[in-house]
Amino acid sequence: MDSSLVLQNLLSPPVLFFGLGLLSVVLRSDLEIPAPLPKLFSLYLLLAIGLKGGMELQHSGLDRLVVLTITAALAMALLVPITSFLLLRTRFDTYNAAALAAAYGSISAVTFITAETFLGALAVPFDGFMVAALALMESPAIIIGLLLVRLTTPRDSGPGLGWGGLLHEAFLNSSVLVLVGSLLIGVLSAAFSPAGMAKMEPFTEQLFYGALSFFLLDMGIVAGQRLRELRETGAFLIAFALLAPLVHAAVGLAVAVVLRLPQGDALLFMVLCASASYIAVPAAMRMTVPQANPSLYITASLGLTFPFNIVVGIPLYMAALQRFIPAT
Amino acid sequence: MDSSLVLQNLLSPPVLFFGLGLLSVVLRSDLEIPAPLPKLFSLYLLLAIGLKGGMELQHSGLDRLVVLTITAALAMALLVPITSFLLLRTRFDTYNAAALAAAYGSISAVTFITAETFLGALAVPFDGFMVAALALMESPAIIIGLLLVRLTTPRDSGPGLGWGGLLHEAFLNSSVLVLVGSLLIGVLSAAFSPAGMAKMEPFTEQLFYGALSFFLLDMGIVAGQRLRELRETGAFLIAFALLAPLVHAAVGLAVAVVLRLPQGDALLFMVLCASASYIAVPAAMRMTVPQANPSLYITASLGLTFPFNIVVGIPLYMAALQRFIPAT
Amino acid sequence: MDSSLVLQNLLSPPVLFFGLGLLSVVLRSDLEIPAPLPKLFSLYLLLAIGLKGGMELQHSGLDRLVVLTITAALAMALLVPITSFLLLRTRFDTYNAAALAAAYGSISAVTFITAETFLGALAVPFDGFMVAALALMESPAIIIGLLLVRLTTPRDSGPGLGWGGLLHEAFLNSSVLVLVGSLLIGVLSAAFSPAGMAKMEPFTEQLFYGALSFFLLDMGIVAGQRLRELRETGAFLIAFALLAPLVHAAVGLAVAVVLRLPQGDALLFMVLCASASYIAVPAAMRMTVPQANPSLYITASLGLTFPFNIVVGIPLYMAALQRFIPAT
Amino acid sequence: MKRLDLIVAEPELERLCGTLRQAGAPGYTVMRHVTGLGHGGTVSEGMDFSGFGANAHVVVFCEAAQLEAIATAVRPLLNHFGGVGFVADAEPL
Amino acid sequence: MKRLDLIVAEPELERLCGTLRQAGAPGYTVMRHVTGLGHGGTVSEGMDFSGFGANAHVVVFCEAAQLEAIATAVRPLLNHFGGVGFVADAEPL
Amino acid sequence: MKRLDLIVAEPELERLCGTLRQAGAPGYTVMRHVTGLGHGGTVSEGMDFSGFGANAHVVVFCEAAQLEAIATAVRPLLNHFGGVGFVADAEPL
Ligand SMILES: Nc1ncnc2c1ncn2[C@@H]1O[C@H](COP(=O)(O)O)[C@@H](O)[C@H]1O
Ligand SMILES: Nc1ncnc2c1ncn2[C@@H]1O[C@H](COP(=O)(O)O)[C@@H](O)[C@H]1O
Ligand SMILES: Nc1ncnc2c1ncn2[C@@H]1O[C@H](COP(=O)(O)O)[C@@H](O)[C@H]1O
Ligand code: NA
Ligand code: NA
Ligand code: NA
Repeated sequence: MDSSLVLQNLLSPPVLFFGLGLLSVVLRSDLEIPAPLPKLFSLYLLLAIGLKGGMELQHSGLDRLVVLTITAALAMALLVPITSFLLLRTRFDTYNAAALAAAYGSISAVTFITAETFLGALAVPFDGFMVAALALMESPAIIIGLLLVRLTTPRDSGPGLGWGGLLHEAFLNSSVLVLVGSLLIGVLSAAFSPAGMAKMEPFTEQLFYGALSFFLLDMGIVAGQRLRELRETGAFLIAFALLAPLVHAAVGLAVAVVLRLPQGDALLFMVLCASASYIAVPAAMRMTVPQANPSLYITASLGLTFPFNIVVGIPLYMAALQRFIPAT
Repeated sequence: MDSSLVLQNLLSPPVLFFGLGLLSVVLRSDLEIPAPLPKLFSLYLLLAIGLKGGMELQHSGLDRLVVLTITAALAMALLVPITSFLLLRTRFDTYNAAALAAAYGSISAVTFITAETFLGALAVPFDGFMVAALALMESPAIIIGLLLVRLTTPRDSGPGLGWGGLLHEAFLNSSVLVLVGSLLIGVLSAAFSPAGMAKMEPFTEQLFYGALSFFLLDMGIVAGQRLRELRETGAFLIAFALLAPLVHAAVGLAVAVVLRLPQGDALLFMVLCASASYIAVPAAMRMTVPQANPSLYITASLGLTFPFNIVVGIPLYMAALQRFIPAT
Repeated sequence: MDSSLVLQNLLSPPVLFFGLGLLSVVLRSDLEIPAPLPKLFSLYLLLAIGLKGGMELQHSGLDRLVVLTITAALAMALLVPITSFLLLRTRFDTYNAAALAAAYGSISAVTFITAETFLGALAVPFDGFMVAALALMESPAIIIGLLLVRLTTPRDSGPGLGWGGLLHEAFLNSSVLVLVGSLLIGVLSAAFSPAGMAKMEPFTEQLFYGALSFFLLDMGIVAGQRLRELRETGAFLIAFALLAPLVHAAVGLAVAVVLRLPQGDALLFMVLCASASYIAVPAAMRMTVPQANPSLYITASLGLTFPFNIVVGIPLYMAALQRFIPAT
Repeated sequence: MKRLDLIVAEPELERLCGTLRQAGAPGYTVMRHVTGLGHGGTVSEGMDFSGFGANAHVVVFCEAAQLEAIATAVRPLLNHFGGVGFVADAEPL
Repeated sequence: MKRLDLIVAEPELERLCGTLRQAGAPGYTVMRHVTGLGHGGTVSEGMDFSGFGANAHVVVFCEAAQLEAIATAVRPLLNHFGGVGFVADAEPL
Repeated sequence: MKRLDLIVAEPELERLCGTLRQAGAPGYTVMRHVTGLGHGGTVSEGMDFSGFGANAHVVVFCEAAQLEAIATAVRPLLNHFGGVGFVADAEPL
């Protein structure tokens, strides 16, 4: 494996700021990025990748590769939660297994963004339609998660969400809406208001790296706080949180090879498969499966899988795919 | 009418983000830009247009046109609330008529800024002194509004604001202070610290378009929430909120033609006349005329007149003035 | 004295915005920069100077001058609080004297940053290692302050912080952690991820001046509110707050001449000596010496010494050092 | 009169307020961004960026006669989603 | 002792605090950015950027003997500008 | 049951919560960014950027029997660092 990729990733500003956040928790410093500043950065990042992706999508158009990739992304968004559920059900009750499965079937936009930044540093190109894949992979696992609960438990007659509420929660939660909305705005503006898109560029491009670093500082703090709760998590879930990304990335690599995705898109595809949601899914699960214990699914996805992908996973997946996919 | 202007405005990123905000309310998404982030953007926008206007004012100096335009702006800031009051008084009690009249006699800085951005996309120049006109048109209507109440109702002996408090509220509220302060700082710095002004430029220029888009996303959400309260508003007020901008813009156009304002300044002048305040005036009216119902004047100015101007009004006024004022 | 330096400083945007903040308090406007926005700007400023300092430190390396300067900085961080304590003890009880001494022995990062900006406008260069001096001078005075209390009062047996808690508070408070962390990230990234550092540049460089202006607007408001409490402060402390910076800057100048520091570094060294802390030290004193009256040490450092340095001190120190240190 | 203090997770807030309105509460006051400790463990603001949120503290002042209707409507929500409720006496000013 | 809960619109907060000080309140605690429902309809944080603001919740603990003076000073404000006030019993810790 | 209202400076919050947990409080709710007036003068949000902070308002609902242990643990903190505490009656919903 190319250990220089790992080192290069590890010593880039965003990952170092993530480490600073982790460190501040370990040292019990009072450093905090007070609410709602993290929300500002997360909204900004979604808006910026949406706009950029939309603009590139408008320029490249929809060809066969786009349609195939997006279909494969949706297939993975169904496959991953179902297989994960079958595995997790051996150790957890239905509620927790389904909530965890939903988290791993969905994606982490920040992991995706960090991978884009990593590709940028390596000067490896990638396509705008991958942002569409990101957007499309966020929601299905939420539906699958609740389907699994409904199919395997007696109908719960509490004041929970009905299917309408669930679909609403899955497809109209704020992160999906901002991402899809910005993507469409990017497509429309690039087509009809190129001057407007050009004036957006300093905002969406130049600030991006700094904003990501700032946000990862906060994510380091939040992930560090989660790591403290690791005792309650249990060895099985810790192993799952660190091995699932590897397995899912490997499946993603196989799909990417079959689809003949170029290197950049292949990395992003692997990262989508390997990452787990700690935003849209936990918020939806809290409401639809309140019987599940949030500290399990949040600690696993945010305290373990997210740092693993950011620090080690991304360069590892890159090193792996370089063996199978030639540079373009 | 030149429908391509409308389309070009409609498909620019700031207006599309405004639409996304409206849409998120219609779809009942949980998207919100949590406080105090909107305040950050609104402070930033005031500060940036103040600085830019001051810098340009310093370069152009005060000539006859400046003095005439500003005098005309002040005249409109007296004329509009008085005529509006006479009309509104036919349907509303004195308190509500006065509060509404004050809102329409004052201005909306964000509408002005969006019009500047629209001119920028068309590459039509405009002058820095228009920001001074903006600043000067904000406060007078507040005084007129209270004068109208005092002159037409028995003296109210509650714990309300005296004239001192009112003048303070009108001329020293935070949005006037930031705008006038930044304008003066722009004039002074451009004269004595040009290097300093140059270093401000990435902050005030390059971020501007993105910050405006972000803020309009929030304004879309807030306007959308207001639109939900439209039932309480009544048909008369809805008609007023949509027709008053057209009438006031037409008067503004006549004044601009008489003053021989160039196209850019003329559009901004029309927009100042056509827009209504939902910041300084409502805050002042809440304290000085608590008998008026805020949901009337805020819903009219923020839920109807503001979206109308942003989406349709600005390009419409431009199309109209192009018939009377030649491009320079 | 070169009065044009004072004027040039006074009419630069950051200082004018500071004045606007002061003015808004005098005029009793409702202008506020709501929490946590000031925290956003202060975190940003620390992060940006840390990164820039680290990058420059990596390029210049550690030579004899660096080591000497940093040693001298540490010596000043011990000397200033001890001599200040001896003087202040003549008028205040041990607790207040120690807390004040700690504040004046530590530094104000914003004063340092404003001085950097002032040098930038004069095109006078300065070295990245001065940020290391800044970071190292923040904490020692906190230790000295508590040592002075412990040595001169009977052991207090309340639920206060032990030495462990104190050292933690001194060296791991959030402003030290962000500054030192960013400095190290700057060093590491400049060495191993130059592409990453380049992509940080728009964030850390181009926004800097605007963010400083925005933050100084808030600092003007906060300092203005403190000035209102001046009555409780007493003439002695007012005199101390205005004369101590001059005396400490003079000592700093002598050291700079002995060390043969170039003009830019000499100014920054003087400013470090002359400035007083209103961030890390008051927070630490509140917890370790709760017997001291915060309104004394915060009003002195934030209401008097800080504005004095920002408005008059920095250009004054520059004019003074130009007599002793030739331009390079 | 009675004072009712309810503390729930922020994502459930909108539903709780709807329930209060339907149950005839004459008004309520909401403090968001509240943190705490309960049976469900510690709640912090760390997840605020995620839609998962912290807690919300809702205070309702109502007539003693209205309390039972409100309590009956609110209890199932607290049982299903977690959260706590407490009642005390109060008088209008 | 008595506990007094006052909820007013944010722009009136400064005036309310001044009134409390003049009426001899020994102290008070203020929570801003509070939302709610009352006779004046729903109050949200949506207008926060505008100076119009949301509500503020003010709590005063005072001796029973001080209550009447405070109530007399505060009532005209609530009547003129809107807002509500409630009283309950309390003891120092 | 009892309701305990504690108001302390934000930097002392973490220590207060630790004390409450050790003293056996079954839960608590924390409102930060609270301002006010007390013996120590006015507390505003102006110093929020500095780590000096504003106040925090902590509410504990507990059994009457638990109150004394909590009060005994909390009082030294209030005496040393400042801050106030008040007790009232309450019932679970
Ligand atoms: N019954 C109530 N219980 C709790 N809070 C209330 C109640 N009535 C009013 N409020 C609060 O007081 C504010 C002003 O009330 P009002 O003047 O009645 O609109 C409302 O926005 C609520 O936050
Ligand atoms: N009588 C009171 N009523 C309500 N809050 C109070 C009262 N006294 C003090 N406080 C709050 O407790 C904080 C600390 O009080 P103190 O230690 O007395 O300065 C104050 O800043 C107020 O927020
Ligand atoms: N005894 C208590 N006193 C005050 N607040 C409580 C108490 N128990 C729970 N809470 C609050 O209610 C929230 C939800 O409680 P729970 O559902 O028990 O986890 C907690 O996060 C606390 O903010
Ligand atoms: Na995944
Ligand atoms: Na107008
Ligand atoms: Na110093």
